[in-house]
Amino acid sequence: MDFELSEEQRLLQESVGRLLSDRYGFEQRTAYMKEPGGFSRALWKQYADLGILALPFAEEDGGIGGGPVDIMIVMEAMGRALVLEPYLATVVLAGGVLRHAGSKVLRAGLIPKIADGSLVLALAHSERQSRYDLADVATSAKKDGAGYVLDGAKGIVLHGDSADKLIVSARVSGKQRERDGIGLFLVDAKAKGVSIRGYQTIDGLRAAEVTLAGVKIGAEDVIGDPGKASPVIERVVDEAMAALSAEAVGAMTVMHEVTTDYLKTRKQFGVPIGNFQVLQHAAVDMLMATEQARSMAMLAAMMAAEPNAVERHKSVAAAKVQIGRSGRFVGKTATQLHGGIGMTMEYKVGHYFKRAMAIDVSFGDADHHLATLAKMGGLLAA
Amino acid sequence: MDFELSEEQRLLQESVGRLLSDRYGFEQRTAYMKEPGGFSRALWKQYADLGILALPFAEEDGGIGGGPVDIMIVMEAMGRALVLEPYLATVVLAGGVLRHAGSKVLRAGLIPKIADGSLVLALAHSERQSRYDLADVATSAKKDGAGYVLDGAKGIVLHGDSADKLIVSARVSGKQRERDGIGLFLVDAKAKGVSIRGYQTIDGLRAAEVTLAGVKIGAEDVIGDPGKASPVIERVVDEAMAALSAEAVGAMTVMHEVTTDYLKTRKQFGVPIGNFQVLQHAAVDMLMATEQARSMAMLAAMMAAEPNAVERHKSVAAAKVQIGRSGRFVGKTATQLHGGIGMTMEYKVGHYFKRAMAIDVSFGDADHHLATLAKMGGLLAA
Amino acid sequence: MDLRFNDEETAFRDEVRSFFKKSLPENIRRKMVEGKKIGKEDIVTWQRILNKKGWAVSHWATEWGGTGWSPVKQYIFLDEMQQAPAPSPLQFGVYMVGPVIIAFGNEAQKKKFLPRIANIDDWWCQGFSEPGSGSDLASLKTTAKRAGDHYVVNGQKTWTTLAQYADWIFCLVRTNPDSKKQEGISFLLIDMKTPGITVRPIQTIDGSREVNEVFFDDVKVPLENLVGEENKGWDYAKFLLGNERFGIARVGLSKERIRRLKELASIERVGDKPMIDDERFRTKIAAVEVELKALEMTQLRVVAAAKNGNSNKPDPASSILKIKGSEIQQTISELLFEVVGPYGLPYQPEQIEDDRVNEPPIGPDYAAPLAPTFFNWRKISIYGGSNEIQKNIIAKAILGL
Amino acid sequence: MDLRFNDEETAFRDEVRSFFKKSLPENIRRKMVEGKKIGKEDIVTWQRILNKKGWAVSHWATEWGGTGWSPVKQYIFLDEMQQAPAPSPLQFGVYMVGPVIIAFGNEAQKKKFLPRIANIDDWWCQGFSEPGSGSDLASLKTTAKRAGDHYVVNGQKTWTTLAQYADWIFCLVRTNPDSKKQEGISFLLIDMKTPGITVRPIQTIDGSREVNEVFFDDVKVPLENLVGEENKGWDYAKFLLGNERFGIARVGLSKERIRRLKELASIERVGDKPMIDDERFRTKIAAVEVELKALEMTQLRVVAAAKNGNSNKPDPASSILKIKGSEIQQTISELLFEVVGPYGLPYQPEQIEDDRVNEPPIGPDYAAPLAPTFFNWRKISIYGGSNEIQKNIIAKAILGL
Repeated sequence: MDFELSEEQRLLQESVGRLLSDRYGFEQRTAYMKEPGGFSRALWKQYADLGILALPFAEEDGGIGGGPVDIMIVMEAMGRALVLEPYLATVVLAGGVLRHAGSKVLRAGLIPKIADGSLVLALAHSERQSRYDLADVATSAKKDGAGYVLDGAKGIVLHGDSADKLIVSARVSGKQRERDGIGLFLVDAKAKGVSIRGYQTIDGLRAAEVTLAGVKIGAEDVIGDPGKASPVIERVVDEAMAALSAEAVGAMTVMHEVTTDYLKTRKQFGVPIGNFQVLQHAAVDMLMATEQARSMAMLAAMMAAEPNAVERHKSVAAAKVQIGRSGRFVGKTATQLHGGIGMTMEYKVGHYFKRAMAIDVSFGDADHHLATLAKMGGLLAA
Repeated sequence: MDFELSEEQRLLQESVGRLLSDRYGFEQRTAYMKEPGGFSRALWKQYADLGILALPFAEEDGGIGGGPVDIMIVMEAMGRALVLEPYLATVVLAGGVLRHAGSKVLRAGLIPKIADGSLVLALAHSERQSRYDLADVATSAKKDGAGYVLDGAKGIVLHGDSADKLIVSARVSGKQRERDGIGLFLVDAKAKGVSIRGYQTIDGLRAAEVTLAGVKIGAEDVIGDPGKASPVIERVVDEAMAALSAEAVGAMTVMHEVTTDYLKTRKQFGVPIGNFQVLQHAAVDMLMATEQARSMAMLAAMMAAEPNAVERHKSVAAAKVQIGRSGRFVGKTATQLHGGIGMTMEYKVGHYFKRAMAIDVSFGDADHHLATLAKMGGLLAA
Repeated sequence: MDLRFNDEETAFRDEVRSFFKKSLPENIRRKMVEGKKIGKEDIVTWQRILNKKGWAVSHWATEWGGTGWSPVKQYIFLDEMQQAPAPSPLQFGVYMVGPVIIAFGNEAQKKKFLPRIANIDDWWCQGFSEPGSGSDLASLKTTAKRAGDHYVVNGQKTWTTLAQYADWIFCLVRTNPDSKKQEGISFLLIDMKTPGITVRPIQTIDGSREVNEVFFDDVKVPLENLVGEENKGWDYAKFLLGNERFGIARVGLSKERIRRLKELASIERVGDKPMIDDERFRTKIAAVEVELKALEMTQLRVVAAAKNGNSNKPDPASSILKIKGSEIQQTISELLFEVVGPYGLPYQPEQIEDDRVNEPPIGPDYAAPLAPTFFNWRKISIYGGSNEIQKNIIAKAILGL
Repeated sequence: MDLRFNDEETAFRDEVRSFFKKSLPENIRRKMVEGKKIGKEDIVTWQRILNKKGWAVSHWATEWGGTGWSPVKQYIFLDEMQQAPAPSPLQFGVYMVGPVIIAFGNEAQKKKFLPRIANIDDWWCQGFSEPGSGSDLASLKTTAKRAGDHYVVNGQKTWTTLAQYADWIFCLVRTNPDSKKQEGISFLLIDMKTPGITVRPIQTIDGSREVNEVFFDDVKVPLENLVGEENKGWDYAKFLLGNERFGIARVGLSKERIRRLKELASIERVGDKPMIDDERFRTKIAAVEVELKALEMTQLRVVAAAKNGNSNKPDPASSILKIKGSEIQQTISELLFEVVGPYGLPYQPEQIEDDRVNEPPIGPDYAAPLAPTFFNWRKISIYGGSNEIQKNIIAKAILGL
């Protein structure tokens, strides 16, 4: 058992941390939000230079061969900085699909471009009605010669409006909520029949609604075995939840730090408000919630690569429960302890709160995963 | 709308309050607990003299014709004093069955004896397996000439070991958890085939397990229409829950008062511990929980006599939810704020906590009733 | 004791309810139900309808347009208005400065301001909070110095709700810097058109622009705009803040929001069934319904006590109204956010600001306001004395700690 | 970073687990599982089995019988012992006074006491708390005055766990009444057979008699029974209280209790199905499992930090172990009470005290200890510094507030 980071990991942590602390001040972030796509292309290039866009990919595919702990390190730093760039969408989600199911040709064609920052990808999986059910896919893929024709609509596609290519899930067989029968397809964002409506999300990031009307897919753009994509999607989403858990921990850490500082400096009734015992205990409660979340983000990182899918999902779901609950609690308490100032756009703590809430409702909120976990019999064998 | 008590009710409140404050000191109560049956027969006689044993019965049956608000007044006072006597068992539960379903003959025979304190009754309804399901009755009543023969077992019969007579529910037809087919029967505690095993409950009161083996019932001791008792049982249990809600409010009020006093007198670090803001806020939280409970006990009292059974049950169930949650919270917090002393048998607050817990698990705990309420569509029409 | 309304009260409730049903403009009602932005125009329109009926300032002294209703009727009126759901008449005029002027203003002030408040001819805002004085209101620093027939006001107010529309602001200002902090404060009425006043909007995290900073730079205010006596403003402010007893729990509003919640949960589907049929979610709704019912009963106890004239000693029940009311409102707003799940994510301010936009909404057409309202309503446990401050007050005033 | 045990650690866990399986007497294991009373005899029997194996004082310095295990192994050992479930070796000897004697005692004391502590030849109890000194331990009043070759001790201790069995008590006593309150305190070892000592049991609300008052009336204690230096006792007490890092969260015990909870919930039926199939109840169990898993990971972080020798600076993770651990244990005890529903009501102390009583239990045979344990375990958030005190400490030491 070992909680220490390796030398490489420490270097990674330092270099990402340094870049983001230099380049992600509050005003800088506000400016990035106004750029096309709602993020900084310049920073994206710097991520490429730092190697973090290549991080989880195999060396033979042009990657660095990092693991979930490396992703955890990056995502926690991104959570601290409240990063806008499509790292989760491109590297973790779409990249995860390529890693686990992409053909050698596809990997060779796409991963070097991800790595050098020239390709932004998005995973278009969830739909208006699917909520948190990964098997709920109504978009259809009909066989068409060697390829397929896609029809349907995808919702809340993270960074779908800046992606060059989309990885789209669609049903080749079976009923709408059946686990079997789902395929994954690489779709050019500019392909005929694809229409994309981008929008900002409550946390200042971007997403899109994607409509697919008779979109033709060549055989070379079919990812993996059509009809057998569910295990891939589940695995990638577990990896994404592990990554989001780390991001949330970064966000909570900042909320806790900022709030503790505020308690030390803000004066009321002639003393720093941190003198008031009730506020002290609230800050301690925030600390405990953050540390419990940190512990579970570590568990999620460790278990993201677990071969047993049931054990993997249980651990990640448990982490998501903790992250969701801690994130809400820390966000609400940070806001409450700041009073009015915490509710303003001009002050950073509210933005972290919004991100924490957005993370909770991404890929299933705490109650959803708690119910899943309960249905699976909980964590401990009876 | 009027929250004021009538002149009679104020007098009732005063006289019961005075009697109990004179006669229910901590040591006195401990002594009563050691008497046969675990309560004071002398006080029981005084309740008779005060008229409260006759309170809810119709004047023509030898009662006083009081309503649920009068019962609320008595029960709240009993909750404050942590009374041991079988008031709920005799007057509210068994008495309720007689009021709603007893024949004129039965009422004439029993109610005057309840009123004068010479008869203790108990309702033997729930069974080992029934938990909180009022329709779960396995005890059987087989037709036997003009009467019936009862076989089965009843559990946690409140004050079943000091009752002169039991009102026993048994199934004349239908399956174990069917609402139809339940009858109610008056059984002498000394009748052949009845065995009673009494015991103390965690709150210092008494209950019993009752076994019925071929117990013969004459036609005159059949209560109401055999097979149609469920509405009666449900109504009586709703009345009992309303009464228990008031008792719980009395207990919570004392816990809150005692704790607030303790905060003012107990010194640590050279100051009364009530100077510490965290403990102040905990005391305020106790106050809020108690007042919310008080409000709901009032609602339950008002709705206990509501003719619409659905509306009646919804309101009483909602009250039981609030009572259960508030009672647990107030009890736990009172104990925590007292520290070690609150956990000792020699100090009163722990006894109130135990009673509050016992009330929660009587006739269904907070979560049980919350689920019921949710199933019934909640309180507000959509 | 009978906690039900008597026949007269029931008849009154029916009258009020049917008036709201008939007279509340449908577009305003719809915006309220949907949680969209209620603009200045909506409030003015509605308050004038009320005022025409004689109900805009129902709780005022009858000589200034009040109705003389009993506390129970006042409660019913507010509860039904919130359930309609209708916007409140402008709080800052009708419930705040109006009663202060009635109680402490001079005859000229009454005649000048009260009819205009009732008819919302003037839009009022409140100048109490300052950047340095959050929970510690009495530490305010804005000064008013006498200079001939006027005061010269300098300083800054903040969290000034809807100051962007305001014709007038009522302010607490420091008129005697040398006395103890509560004692040198006066209550001034200031015309927002006076030179030297600058309003800067503050955007809140939900994206809305309700609150503002208001800067005073050598603002000349005629002496006649002083309410009551100089240096007695703190008493008037306490009077004002103490008037909130009936409305503050917002039980009627929460009832209406729960109905909306149930409606949306019947539309939204989880898998093959409506969300309302999900046991977990249904139980969460029931839990808040129980809390709300308890609060409603508590509120009625307070109202009944007022009816019986026991309103002077602090009532343990009244103290919990604000805290519990805010917790319940926040819980409901969280459940409303939860109903739409991931479709709470799209940020669509245009769908909230104006419901006649050309673009269709993203996701369900009811989703746009839900997450922003959740964030916005965090304010409810902060403003008007945070819940922490409320508990301090209860601990001291009620428990004697 | 790899949070799993490495091969050596896994092998060690298997060894420990199989030893417990083989060597823990079945009647003791059964009483632990069933939540029945573990008597003096049980603890003595078990600790001697451990001592024979060389594991009773595994964390002590090797020269006094310690094992030299790494912090990870120490953690595994404790975790497996709690999960077995086996009783702990007597806390007051093995984890409290033993390490104090090793660190601060003289050679004679070490030789005299340590082997007997390891083999539980002496039963120790702790004399810290006094009636007037709850959270404010340093305000203790029991005095020890020098008189020739001995101290004369007068005063009263309270909450003294299992003093009824004790051969020895270690006490904090005031040896210098004139200095600041932390500075005049000494650490004395007192033979319970000394004339002038009276033990009075305190019954707790669950009906058990674990704790006692201990009165000292002119009790003569030889000077040689002073540990370390006179008036330095507060430092030794802080050392003692700071030693609790590994065991305090009781993660292993909570795991074992959750297994028991699931077992009972599979037996108990609600209507026609086992309680464990009830979605609400199952979800409550899952919720505490998540909290416990998080705490276990947090605990492992603390252990790993100790392994890396970073144990001197306060670790934010370590500070939460006691608070979260107590909350989780209390939640589980509440769920265990809930499993039996109304059959938590019968009070059957004889079924808890001795499981070979003649009378059959009332209701399910597993019910008797559940409600009493719920009440008894309220102590966990009170003793050893209440959770409120813990938060004060964290606010100050970790957050700098």
